[in-house]
Parts: sequence; structure tokens; C-alpha cells
Amino acid sequence: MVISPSALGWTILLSPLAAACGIQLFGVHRRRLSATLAIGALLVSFASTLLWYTFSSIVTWAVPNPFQLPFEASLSWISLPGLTISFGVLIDQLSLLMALVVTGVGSAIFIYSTAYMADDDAYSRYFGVLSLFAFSMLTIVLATNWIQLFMGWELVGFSSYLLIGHWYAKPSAAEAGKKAFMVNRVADFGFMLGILALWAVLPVDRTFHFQTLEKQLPLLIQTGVVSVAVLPLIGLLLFCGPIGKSAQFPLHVWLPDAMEGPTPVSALIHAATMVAAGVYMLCRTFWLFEIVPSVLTTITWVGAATAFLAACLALVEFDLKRILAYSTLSQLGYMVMALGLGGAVAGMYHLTTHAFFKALLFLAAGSVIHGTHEQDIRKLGGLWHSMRWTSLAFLVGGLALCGFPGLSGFFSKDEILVLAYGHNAPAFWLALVTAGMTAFYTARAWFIAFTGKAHGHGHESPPAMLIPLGVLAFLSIIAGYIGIPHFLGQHGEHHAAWLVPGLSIAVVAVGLLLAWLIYSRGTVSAQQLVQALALPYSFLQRRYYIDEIYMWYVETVQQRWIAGACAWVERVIIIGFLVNGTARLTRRAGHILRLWQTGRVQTYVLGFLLGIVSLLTLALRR
Amino acid sequence: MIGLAHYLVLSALLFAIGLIGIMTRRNVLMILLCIEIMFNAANLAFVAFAKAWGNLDGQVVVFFIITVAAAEVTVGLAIAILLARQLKTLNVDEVSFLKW
Amino acid sequence: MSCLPLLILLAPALGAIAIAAVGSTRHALVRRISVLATGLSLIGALWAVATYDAPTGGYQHEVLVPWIRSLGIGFHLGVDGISVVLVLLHALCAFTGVLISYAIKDRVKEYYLFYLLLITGVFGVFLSLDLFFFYFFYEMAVIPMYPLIGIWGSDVKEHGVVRFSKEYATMKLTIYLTLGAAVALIGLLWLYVSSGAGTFDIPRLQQHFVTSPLGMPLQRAIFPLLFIGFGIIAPMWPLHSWSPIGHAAAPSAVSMLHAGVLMKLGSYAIIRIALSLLPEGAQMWLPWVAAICVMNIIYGGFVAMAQKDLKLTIGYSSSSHMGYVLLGIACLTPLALDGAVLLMFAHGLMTALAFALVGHVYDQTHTRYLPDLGGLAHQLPFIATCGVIAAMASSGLPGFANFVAELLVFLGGWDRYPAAIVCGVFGVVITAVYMLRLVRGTFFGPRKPVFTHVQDTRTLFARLPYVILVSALLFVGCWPQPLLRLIDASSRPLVERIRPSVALAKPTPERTLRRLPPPRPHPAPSGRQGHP
Amino acid sequence: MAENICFFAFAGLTLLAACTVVFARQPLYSVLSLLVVMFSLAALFVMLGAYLVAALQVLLYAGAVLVLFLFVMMLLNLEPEALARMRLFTLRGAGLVVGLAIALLLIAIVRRGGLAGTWQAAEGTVESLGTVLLRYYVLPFELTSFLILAAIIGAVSLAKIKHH
Amino acid sequence: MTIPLPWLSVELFACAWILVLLAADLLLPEARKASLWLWTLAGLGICAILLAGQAIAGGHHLIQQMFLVDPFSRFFKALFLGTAAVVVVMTRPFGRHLAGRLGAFYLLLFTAVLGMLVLASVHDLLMLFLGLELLTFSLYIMAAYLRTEARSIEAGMKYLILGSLSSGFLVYGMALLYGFAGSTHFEAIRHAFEVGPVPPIAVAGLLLVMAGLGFKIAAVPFHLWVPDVYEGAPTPVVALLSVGSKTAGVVALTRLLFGAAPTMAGLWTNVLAGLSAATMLYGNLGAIPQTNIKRLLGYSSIGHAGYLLMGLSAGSQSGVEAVSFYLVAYFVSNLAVFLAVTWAGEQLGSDELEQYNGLSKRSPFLAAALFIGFLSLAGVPPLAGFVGKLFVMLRAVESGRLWLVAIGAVNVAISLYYYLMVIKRMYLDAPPTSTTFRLDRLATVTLSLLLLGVLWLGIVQEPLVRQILVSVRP
Repeated sequence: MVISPSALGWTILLSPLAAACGIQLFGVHRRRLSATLAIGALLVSFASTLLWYTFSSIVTWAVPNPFQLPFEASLSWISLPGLTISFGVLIDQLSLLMALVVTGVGSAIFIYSTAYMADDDAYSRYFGVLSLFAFSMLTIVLATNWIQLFMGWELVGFSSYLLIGHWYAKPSAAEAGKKAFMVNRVADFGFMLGILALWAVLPVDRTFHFQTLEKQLPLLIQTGVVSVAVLPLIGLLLFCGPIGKSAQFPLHVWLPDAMEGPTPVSALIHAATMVAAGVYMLCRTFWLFEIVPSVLTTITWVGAATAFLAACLALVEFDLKRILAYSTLSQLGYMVMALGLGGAVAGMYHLTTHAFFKALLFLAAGSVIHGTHEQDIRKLGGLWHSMRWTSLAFLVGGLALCGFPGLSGFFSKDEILVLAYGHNAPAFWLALVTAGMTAFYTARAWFIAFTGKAHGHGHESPPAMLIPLGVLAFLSIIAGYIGIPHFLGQHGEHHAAWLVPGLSIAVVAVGLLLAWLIYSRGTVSAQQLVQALALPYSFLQRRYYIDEIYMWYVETVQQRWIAGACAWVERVIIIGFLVNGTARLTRRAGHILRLWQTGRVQTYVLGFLLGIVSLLTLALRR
Repeated sequence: MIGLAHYLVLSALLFAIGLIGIMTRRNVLMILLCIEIMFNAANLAFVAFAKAWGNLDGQVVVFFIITVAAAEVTVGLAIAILLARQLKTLNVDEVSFLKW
Repeated sequence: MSCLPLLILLAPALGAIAIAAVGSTRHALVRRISVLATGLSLIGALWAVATYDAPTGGYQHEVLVPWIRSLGIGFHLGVDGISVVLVLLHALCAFTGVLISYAIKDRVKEYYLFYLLLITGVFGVFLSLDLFFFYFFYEMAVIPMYPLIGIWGSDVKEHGVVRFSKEYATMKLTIYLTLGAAVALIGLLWLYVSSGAGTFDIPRLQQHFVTSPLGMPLQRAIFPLLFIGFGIIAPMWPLHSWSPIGHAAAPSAVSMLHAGVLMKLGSYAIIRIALSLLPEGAQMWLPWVAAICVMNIIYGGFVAMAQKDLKLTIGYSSSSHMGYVLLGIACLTPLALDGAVLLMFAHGLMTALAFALVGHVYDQTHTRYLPDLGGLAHQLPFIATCGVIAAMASSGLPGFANFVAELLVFLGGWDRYPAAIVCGVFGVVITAVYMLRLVRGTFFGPRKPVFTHVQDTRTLFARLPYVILVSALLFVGCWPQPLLRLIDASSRPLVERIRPSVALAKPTPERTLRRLPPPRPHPAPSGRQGHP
Repeated sequence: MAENICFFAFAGLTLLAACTVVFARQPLYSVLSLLVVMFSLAALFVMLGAYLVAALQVLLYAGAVLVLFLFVMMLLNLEPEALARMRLFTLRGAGLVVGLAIALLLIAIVRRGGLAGTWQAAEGTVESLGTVLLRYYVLPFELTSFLILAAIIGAVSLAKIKHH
Repeated sequence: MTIPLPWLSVELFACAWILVLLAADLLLPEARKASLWLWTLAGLGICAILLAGQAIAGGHHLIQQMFLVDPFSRFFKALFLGTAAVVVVMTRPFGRHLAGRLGAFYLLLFTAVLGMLVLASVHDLLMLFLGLELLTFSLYIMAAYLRTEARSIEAGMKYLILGSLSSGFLVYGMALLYGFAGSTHFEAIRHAFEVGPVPPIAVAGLLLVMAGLGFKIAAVPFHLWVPDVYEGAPTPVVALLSVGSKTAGVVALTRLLFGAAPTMAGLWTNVLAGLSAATMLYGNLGAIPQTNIKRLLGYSSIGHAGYLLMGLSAGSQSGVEAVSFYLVAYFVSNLAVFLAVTWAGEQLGSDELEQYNGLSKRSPFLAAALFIGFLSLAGVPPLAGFVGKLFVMLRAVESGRLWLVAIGAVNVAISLYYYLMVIKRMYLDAPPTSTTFRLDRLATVTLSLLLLGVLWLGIVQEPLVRQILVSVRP
């Protein structure tokens, strides 16, 4: 059997879609079938990706390897004169890596879900939507053009909406889903405009196609056909997309709320893959952002701010999943910052390792929730004793997150810090502080929830949940050693400076130490600390009041003032005055006109005579 | 010299007097009388024009108009009788059930 | 001569006649006749779509019978790429509407009689290639709405207090549309008279205007008459207020046709008559139209946001979305016009779906007032699924036809009216706000005890209309090319005739950078090696 | 000269009598004044050479129509007060004004003249008129008979008293 | 001087049949008089046959300079005969009110028909006057025919007073025209207008005659009798008034304007346009607040007069064609409505609109007939009225009076409003009682035929249009 590269590529993309359709059509009331379909399809996808990876790395001499990177296969989706939009798979190092993460981590989480969601009524729906998500995510990853990317972009948003609101009976879940979708919509407003504007800057032969644009754009700018002046605006508009999807400040508000969804969902979508799509998109189209340094600066600062501000929020959070969510925000901030600093490889590297350890952390948290039905860390404690494997997994993940030397997070974060050190000193220091805070809040969660006295009795989770934990833990440990940057095309130039790793290790150590002192040893009372820092603490507790401001805008400004005003205009002016007024006027005219009809015959005669008078006047005037 | 215009002015005045009568009288019978005045005014005009043209057509028309007027009176009186009989009034102002 | 348009048009008409002849108690028979009649039309429409020869373009499947010779009126039916798509839309909505109407239990015979008359009228408009019959069917489609809403509709209530009675709604709708039609009629007659061609035949008038175009002052004067007249039904701001209230008061199957198809008559008429016969007038007025469209989109969206009645919300959303259609028309580029027509199709299906399921919710719960609803996804999983689908389609989620259409409008319009397009993209955000609120408020949330008796659609038959609509939306959304080919075959020549400069913007095939495989019937996984 | 005197005399009489018809309070006076109008008009007709018409005027109008009027008036036996009370309220005032306006307009129109003509009467004797009538106007003549028939039948069927 | 009697056969037979009816009324025993309606119908039928014979022979024949037998007149004569036939059908349920006087009623109906037949052929002012008076006298009497009912008497009285007034103006106008032309023949008058100069006296004469005819047509401001008389008079008479008399007025006006004053078109088209606008607006606006169906139909008939005048105001042959079509459409639609109203009035015991509540449940056929009839009157496709309105408006656009067309268009919506208000009562509101009723067979058949005509003319116009083209062509 000859495996064609395009067939393999399409298989990566389409098998989850097939599973989603299959579940929707046949599996609505068949739980096992649904799960099998979903997992099977994703595994097929994963296997295809691996095969592609393997074949592409084989070096052949006799004939050119058909699995040559980059590879593109596409179908014409819309083909009109002046507009061609294709739908296809673009396979290069970047997409291959991302596809591996999506399908690999995804498979682990799918398997984990079979146990986690075992008691759920909407089991089939869950897997159906999950498969749809996998398809959508792969659409983004393998996109050959902006429109396909945007389609995947929207579809992941939709699946995220469905999955966050999976337990729709819970008002908070329903609201959270809505919020996530809406915030992303706002961001996509800019994104869409960016896509349109980018399309339109080309005077002729407009295209959405990445590779074409990548080749053409520098040429066109050089020849002056495309003005450089418009590109910053386009870049900023396009960056709106990642701000929403990757939950950058100030549109980060949806991600913590998204924790209302089932935990595997949080792991897959709101930690490992979907939220990273923004970063991925920036990498994918880095050729564009490279041209506009001003946008890159903006990106850097947005990323750095997100990293820092989210870390601050994580310091005071008590919900285990929300802590992880803020840490996700923070780490996404790192990635975006890396991109802003010109380090696409570093960003992707961190994305990958983060996908492993953050998925691990979430799945571990899920395991905790599954075992204890509790996610407030203050009500947890001593899980180390009752849930040994889970705790171990959390520990590995946590340490990787902190950037503990030797674990994957250390390497990838280090890349970013090095980059920042080299390019942007303020950002570097901010990132460094953030690293310390990361270590602190991770350790805080660990010490409160996993060590100390047990509050209730949890029970260890079934193997279907533990095995994925093990796999991900393994990946979190080794991901720093398998040469991901190399695969992405970064060669040699290892930084001689030991200063950055050193500083980083020191800061992490300080963070861990502080957390140990406060939460394990109790040397410093957490209570006293809170009282001492009451004002900033409450400020953080209220999440900088950003939610309140948005709420005020949505509920008061938009709903009550703008929509209310429009509705008032509609009701009173257009319907009440113009339309009904005209109707009233007409009826009134009828009432007035018929007043002539007094019933007295002489009034009628008078009318007749008046008519005659006017006719005679006419005759006379002629 | 009395000419056509004299007769026509007379006819116009007569016609207008008839109109005024119709407008000002309230008794159906009086209104019918005033209508007769109007017809007569027209008759006068016809005859005058007949003389002006020197043909007899105008006079013939008057013959018909007189006949029609007579018939009209017949019908009018019949209705007046009905009014008096059924509504006990000949005052047109009182016969105004149908309105608006 | 082709009998296809005759089949499509006469099937519902004969159905109506048959129903008139049937005894008034034989409900099942009446329903069966209706299904048969609309089903035949649907088959005809599908056949017409399948057999329309896009490369040839122009009017096809023509039927021409001289009707009133002395005035140059002919019974001229036929389709081009634009109308064939709308015929299909109408056939789909009509067929599903008839199925949805199974919920009607009162005065069944009269209901279906009027319903089929309405259907006939709308088919007639889409199929007519003669101004007289165009107008004839146009008016004919309006009138059955009166009894349909008046008898089988429902009042629009708020806190249990009637805000708009159905009598008010239906009267307003009928009068408004008649007034609009009358205004358009003046334009049509003026056009006929001043053309000097002595014919009502649209293709012949088009040809006539090629050789002897209408003077600019006349075009400038006639265009607004036609635009406002037909724009009322489109519905164009600020003459839109009949439509949401009409939607809200109508029984669901009627709302389906009303919002799904009837509103498209206006935009279709603008394309078919105002644009194609008055090109210069159109050029002059369309920038203003674009401004109005922005009002439609933004204002309609915000008003929808403030509504608490499900149908009113969808009604205002329709008027907002029709703004995109008009915007696409106003842009007057091939892409935007393609998008506008495709959006008519997509929005028609979407809104039909939305009204169908709101109708089901209303039938079951006897309320459409958002604060009273909630948690219905527990009792109505199928309907809730459709609801989410409709909401997503409405807010332009990729995979649904609406996305493609809106995208095309945006792409096509970007060069012409970037500001309007920005507002249009913003309108998508607004749509998402109220649509999600609607879904959230109706279907999500805790199970409410008052709704324990509420039942989902159970049988496959009852689900059929929803399935048809959703599948059509998805099918076109995933694979729009077949329909776009048809639309483009007719819209491009139209735009090129109006604005010859656009023709220059066509890319030459040699300069396209990537060679693409020709469109395939199925998206089978295949492709071609890109640049190594 | 004599013609002038005659004309003005009869014209004045006509107008005077007509005004009396309109403004008299007693219906009887009105009817009798109308009789005067008829007679003076007949005189004018004679002056205009319309002899037969003048005769018909006297016979038909004065002799038949007005007698009928009187007869009905007696039949209905209504009191004079109720019959005619002239009050100048708005409607009547308006009527007066409009009537005068029409008179003025008509006079103005008539005085613009512009009419051709010989002012040479064709003698409207019985013979000449009869010839014209039955030669050229036989259709209207026949039609008139049915008109009268309709009027009579109608009047009878309206006014006759039920038997039962 | 010989008169070609065959060309007068219809009118002569009508005269003869009037005498037959008179004799029958006098001679037949009371019990047998119920069958008089059949006699009337038979008479109308024979008239129609004679008319058909004339039509086959064809041609234009001007008899004695005053009676023009041409396709145009034959076309409308057929319409008049049809109207009268339907009115006869209407009198069937109504007959019991007329015990003992039915014979005279049919006789008067026939004299009215005779008047209309004459009006269709007029080519002379005197003929016009006599035809008009013959028609009007019959209608005066018939309007007051329910002599025990105050409303009927009042209607008769008002109609008589205003009718006589208008006759007065007509006669005066005739006198002025005669003074201008020296003859009452249309030919002579046309000649005088052509030769010119045209003094004010001629214009005034023409306008006064138009006013007299405007009274028949119910053009504002000569329309004021209409609502009252429609409300008070017996319904079949109202039908005759509204269809027959109005059509006769329009026909006579057409004859007059096109036969006697074609060169004055510049004047009278403007006058007619002004009258038309006022008439449409008054009729349709005034109809809105009405609560009595007959009164409402009265106002609506004023509105229709406006459209008819609009067509005439085009001042062209094609305008007359449009008006002819409109009249036929109006004939079928309005007679269908009146037939239904007659029946409904008999069954409901009143013509108040309240009584029509829920009619669709009490008598679906009647309600459907009113539904279709009203919509046709409003001008909704696929019904006859729509085509009529379209044609009329088309011709008005041709004549360049867009403002008039605009008013006409607005009035379509206004008229639809009040028609729909009645339809709303019939279809949407609850009936006061649930008793149902049916029509007798004759009425059902007639009504069905009329409705079929409404539909047929709405869809297949070509045969009628051709017929009209043939008839109107000079």
C-alpha cells in the first residue's frame, strides 16, 4: 500500500471530523460507541501525524522524498474570478509539531475523559464536541490560508463554548460559555478586519494564501506596491485575534470563567491547545509581523503584562483550577512576549512544553476533583496520602511549570528569558519576577492542597485517568531534551551567558522557599500577610475590577443605554410616532372628511355648489 | 336694444335665485319649487339661444325639459307625501338620520 | 420552452385549488395535498438548480406565453443563477413550512389554502421575467399574510400584557407592504412608459436599454421609487417596523416563509429590476443605500438586543441581517453581490429554522417571553440543538452558509465602503450578543418545574423540517461553490454591465500564483503538491 | 322701445316673483309667486318667438304642475309656521353667498360673449315645432313617454296606500 | 327621414318589454306576481340576444345625429344588461319587503335599464339629458321604495333633491353649450370647438355638464349624496346605483368628452385629474371610520370613481380602454360584493358591520365571496380589480400625471385598510351567534359566476382587452 502524503495529511485533519459526524448521527444514545469513535479517530490522526513526521525525516537518495517539508495539499473551496479560497493541509515543521501536540495531548485527554466523564448523562455529546474541537484545532494548525485559519478559529471558539457550557443547567457554566464566546467574538472583530485589510492591500491577485503572501509581501513592499504605512494597523488588527483566543490582557477575562467546563476540557482546550492557537497563529504568520517592529513591541508588552498580571492574580486565588487558569494566562503571556521579541521558536517551544505540563496539571487537578468533588484548595489538604499518583503527577507538572531545573519548563522558559535579556531589559525583569511568582503560587497550591492534614478522604482515580497522567508526566520531564527548537529550525548559537539561567533558578528558588515558609512551615502567617497587604490583596481578589468594568459596559452601557435607546427610538419614534402617527393621521383625516356628511341635505347642496363655483371660476379664468 | 346678453343675465339671476331657494328653504316642497325655478332659468337660456341661432332646436329642448320637470315634480311630490306620511314632517333638517 | 418553472409555480397553485375543493373536515387529506404540492415544487427547484448551466448563464428554463399583446405583457417565466438559488430557498422553506404547519389544528383547510397561495405568489416573483407578472405575484404574496397572521397568529405579550395585538401586526404588515408595492408600481409603470419599448418583458427591456439607455434624470428619479418600494419589504431602515412585529405575531410556519423568503423578495426585486434596468440611477444612489444598510445592521442589532420576546428578537435580527444583503447589493461588486444573494439563501434557511423552533417552544410552553423561559434543553434536547445551530449560523459561524455569504459581502465591499464594512463586521458581534443571550435564556439554566409537560419533537417526521434546514445550511456552508457558481454566473455580468470598470479587476489566469484543482463534486481528500 | 319696456317689466316681475318664491313664509304665497314667474316667463318666450313653448309653459307648468303642488300642499295640510321659517344661520348664509357667487360668475361668463348668431327668431309655432319634433326629435320624444310612464308608475307605487 | 329600426332593436324591445311588464303587473293575480323576476330576466335575455345580433352585424351607425350604435355602446350595453340581471337575482331575497309592488319595481328596473342603454349610445345633449333622467327617475323611486322605512325615504328624498339640482346644472350647461354651438348634437359641438374660438360660455357649459355627470359618477364634490343614499336605499338598488348608474355616467362622460369636446382635452383632462385626486382621497379616507357596510361601500364607490376619472383624465383612447376594463372589473367585483351583502343583510337583519363578525363561521361561502370581492375592489392580484387599477395607473403615468398616480397608489393601501377591517370582522372576530345560513341555488350560482369572473379577469385578461380594443377603436 502506497501512502500518499496528501492522503495522510487529510487523514490527520478529517478523521476527527468523521468521528464528530459519526457520533452526531449514530452515537447520540450509544456511549461506548461515541467514546470509541472519538478516541479512535484522534489516535488515527495522531498516528498519521507521527507517520508524516517519520517519513519526512527519512532521507532518501534515489528519488525525491514525497514527504518533503513543507508540503501542501488543498481543495478549492470557493473559486470565483477574483477570489480563490482553498481548504487544505499545510504541513511543515511548525504545523507538524503543533499537530503532534494537539493529537498527542488530545489523545491522552480523550482517554482520561472516558473515566472522568463516566457518570455524565451527555457523554456522547461530550465526545462529539470534543472531536469537533479536535477537527477545528487541526484546521487551524494545518491551515493553508487566512480564511481556513479563521474558520478553525471560530470553530474552536464554538466547541469551547459548548464544552464550557457542557453542564448548561448550571447558570454559571452557561454564562461562562457565553462570556468566552463573546469575548472571543470581540477580538475576532479586529481579527477579521485585519484579514480583510491584509487581503485588500494587494492591488491585484489578492490571496489569503500563507505561502504566497510570505513570498509576495516583502517583494511588494520593496517595489512600493504595498505601502508600509498600513501594515502596522493590519498587524495590530490581526493581533486582536491572539489577544482574544490566547486570553491576553485585557481580554483575558473569559479564561478563568471557562474553568466551569469539565476539567479535561480545561486541560485540552483552555490550557494545552486552543488558547495556544493565538501563539501558533503568530508563529505561522510571523513573516508578516517581522516586517512591522512597532507591532512586535506592542506584542511584547501585551505578553509581558499578561504574564505578570495573571501571575499576581494566581497569588490570591483559592480555586485549584483557577490557579491553573491564571498560570495558563501567565505562561501564554510568556509565549506572546517571546513572539514579540522575535523568538518564534522560543514561543513554540514553550507552547509545546507548556501543553504537556499544563495538561498534566489540569488532569491531575481533575483527578483531585474526581476523587474529592472539591476544588477549593482551602478545603483540600493532605492529598499526598490519599492520592499518591495524582499528587506525584501534580508535583512533576508543578515543578515543570515553575521552571525547576531539568524539567521541560525550565528549558523553554529559559529560552524566552534569554531572548528578553538580549532584546528588552524591562520585559526581562518583569518576566523574571513573574517566574518567581509562578514558583510561589504553584508551591502555594501544592502545599495547601497536597501536604498537611487531610480534610476529607479522597480516593485515587481509575487507571484510565492515571495512565494519561503518567504519559504526560513523562513528556513534561523529557520535552526539554528532545530537540524541539532544533526541529523548528533553530541551530546552534547556544547562549554562553549563564547569567539568565542562574537568575531564573535563584528566583524560582526564592519563590518556592517563600511558599514553603508561609504555607508549609507557617513561619509567616498567611493571614497576617493578607492583613498587611489588605489593599492590593482586595484589588487582586477583585481581579483588578476588570470584570466589573466589562460587566458595567455590557449590562449598563450596551444593554441599557445603547440598546435601550435604540429600542426606545424604535418603539416611540418609529413605531409610535412615524408609523402609528401616520395611521392615526389617516384615520383622523377620514373622520374629519366625513364631517361634511352631516345628513342635512343642504350641506350637500352647498358642497355641490362650491364645486360649481370652482368650475365656473376655472371657465372664467380661461 | 335688448339682446341675447339681457336674457342670459336674467336667466343667470333666475337660476341663482333658484339655487338660493334650495339652500335656504327647509320645506321639501319649497325646495322642489326652487328647482323648478332653476329649470325655468335654463329654459329661458335655451329659448334665447334658439333665437340667437335662429333655429328651433332650443325650443324643442325646452319642450322636453318642461316634460321632464313635470315628471320630476310628480316623483318629488310622491316622496314628499311619503315623508309627510311616514316621518310626519316635510322639514329636510329633520330628515337627517343618515349621516357621517 | 421548459415546463420546469410551470411545475414549480403551478404545483402549489393547483394544490390550493384542490384544497379549496376538499371538504373542510378532511385535515389529513389537506395536509397531504400540501406536502405533495410543495414537495413537487421542491423537486422541481432542485432539478432547476441541478440543470442550470452556469457557463452559459443568462435566463434558462424559459416559458414565454404572450399574455396581453397590446401592452407587451407576456407570461414569461425563467430563472437565472440568482433566482434559481432563491427558488430553491423558497422551495425548501415552503416544504418545511408545510411540515411545521402540522401543528395547526384550527381551520386547517383555510390555513393551507392561504399558505399555498402565499407560496405560489413567492414562487411567481422569483420565476417571473415580466414586470407585470413580477408585480402581480409580488402583491399576491402579500395578501394571504393577512388572514394567516390574523387568524392563526398570536399576540405579542410582555409580562402577560399584550404589547402588539395580532390584528395590529397583520394590518400593519399588509398595509405597509401594499404601500411599498404601490410605490414600486409607480416606478415600474414610469419605467415602462419612459422606456418606449412597449414591453414589460425584463430581458427585452434590458436589451432595449443597451441600445437606447434611459436618460439620467429619469433613472435618478425612478430608482428611489423602486428602491423604497421594494426596500420596504426588504426591510429597509427606517421602514422596517412592520417586519419584526409581523414575524412575532405570525404562526411559526408563516414566520418561516415571511422572514425566510418574503423579505428576500425586496432585495431580489432590487437586483432584478432596479439594478439591472436602472444602472446609472443605481450608481448614483447606492452610496446612500450603503449608509442606510449600516443603520439596518447596527440599529437593528441593538434593538434586537433590547427585546425580550423570542420572535421579536429574531425579527429584529432579520432586519439587521437583511442590512448585509442590501449592503452587498449596494457595494455593486461581483463578490459582494454574490455574497448578498448567498446571504439571502443562508439567512432564509437560518431564520426559517429559528422560527420553526421558536414556534415549537411556543406551542409547548405558550410563552415566548424570555424571562419566563429557561432550561428547556432538558426537555427539548433536539430543539435546543437546533437552537444552538440556528444561533451560531446567525452569528456567522464557519461551516454555515451565512459565514460564506457574509465573508463574500465583506470581501467584495471592502474596497467600496470600508467604513460600512467595518460596521458590518461589528454587526456580527452584536448578533452574537443577542443570539447567545437568546439561547442561554431559553435553553440553558436549571430545569424549570413549570415546563415538565413540555415535549420534544419525537418522530423522525416531526424532525424532518429541522433536519432539512440544518443540512441545507451546513451543506452550503461547507461547500458553497456549486451555488456560488450559479449566482456568480448571473451577478457578474450584471455588475459588469453597471460598472464596466469592475471587469478590469478580474485577475488574469496566468498571473495566479497557485494552480488550483478544478472544483470537485465531493471534498475527497486529495490535493496537489505545493511548492517544495 | 316697447320691446325694452316689455322685457324689463317682465324680467323685473320674474325676478321679483322668484324672490318671493324663495323668501315667502307662506308656502301658498310661494306657489302663487311661482305662477307669476311662469306667466312672465311665458311672456318673455313670446317675445323670443317661442309661442308653442310659451303656451306649454302656461298649460303644463301653471296648469298642471303648480296645481299639483297646491293639491299636495292642501292634502298634507301642514301648518304654515312649520312649513317655512327662514333663519339666516351659517349654512343658509353660506348658501346665499354661494348662490350669489354663482350668479355673478354666470353673469361674468355670459358677458364675455363671443357668441355668433343672428338674433333672428325662428318662429316656434305649433306647426314648425311639431315638424322638427316629430321629424328630428322622434327618439327623444318616444323616450320621454317612457320617462313619464316611469314617473307615474313610480309615484303611484310610492304614494298609494296599502290595501291590507 | 327613415330610422333604421334594427339598430334600435334593443331599446325598442326594452320599451316593449316595459309595457309587457306593466301589463303583467296589472293583469297577473297577486299570487303569480312572484314570478315577475323571471319575466324581467327573460326580457333582459332577449335584449342581450338582440344586442348579440347587432354585434354580429357590427359597424357604426349614427341615428338621427343623436344616437350612436357602435361597438363601444354595445360593449357597455351588454354590461348594463348583465348588471340588471344580477340586480334581479338580488331582488329575490329582498322581494318579500315589496309585497304587492314587485311588478312596478321590475318595471322601474327596466326603465332604468332603458335609460342606461340610451346613455351608452348618446350622441346628443338632449338624449344625454333624457337618458340620464330616465335612469335617475327610476332610481329615485327605487331608492325610496321601502316606503315604510324612514331610511329609504330619506335616501330617496336626498337623492331626488341633489339629483334634481345636478339636473338643473346639467340643463343649464346644455343651454350654454347649445348657445355656443347652435345645436345639441355632439358632432356640431365638436365642430364648434374645433373651429373655435372657444368663449368662456362654452367652457362653462362643458364643465357644468361634466358636473351633472360627475354627480352620477359620484365625483367629489358632487358625491355627497352617495353615502346616505347607499345606506338608506334597498341593497339591490344600491348595487344598480353603484355599478349601473356609475358606469352609465362614465360612459356618457366618455361619449361627451371624446365625442363633443376632444379638442378641449387640455382642459378637461386637468379638471378630471383634479376631481380624481379629490375623489379618491375623499372616498377612501371617509370609508375608514364607517360602521355600516352599505355606507362603507358607498364611500368605496366614491374612491373607485376617482380611479375611473384617473383613467379618463389620461385623455387618450388607451385611457378609455383602461377605464372600460376597470368598469368590467368593477362590475364583477362590486356586484359580487353587493349580492353577498344583500344576502347577508337579509340573514343578519342589518347592514351594520358588527353583524358581520365571524361571518366566515356562519356562512363560509358568503364570507369568502366578500373576501374575494373586497380584495378585488382593493386591487389585489390575481383578481380583476388589480388589473383594472394597473391599467388605469399605467395610462395616467403615460399622460405624465405622476402625482395623480402617487395619490392613486396611496389610496390602494388606504382602501385595502378598510376592506381588511371588514375581512377582519368576518374572519378574525367571534360571531355573535353560531347559527349558520346558506344561499339559495340561484344566488350561489350567480355569485360563483361573478367570483369566477373576478378571478378570470384577474388572470386571463387578453380576451377582454381585445374586446375592449375592438370596441373602443374609433
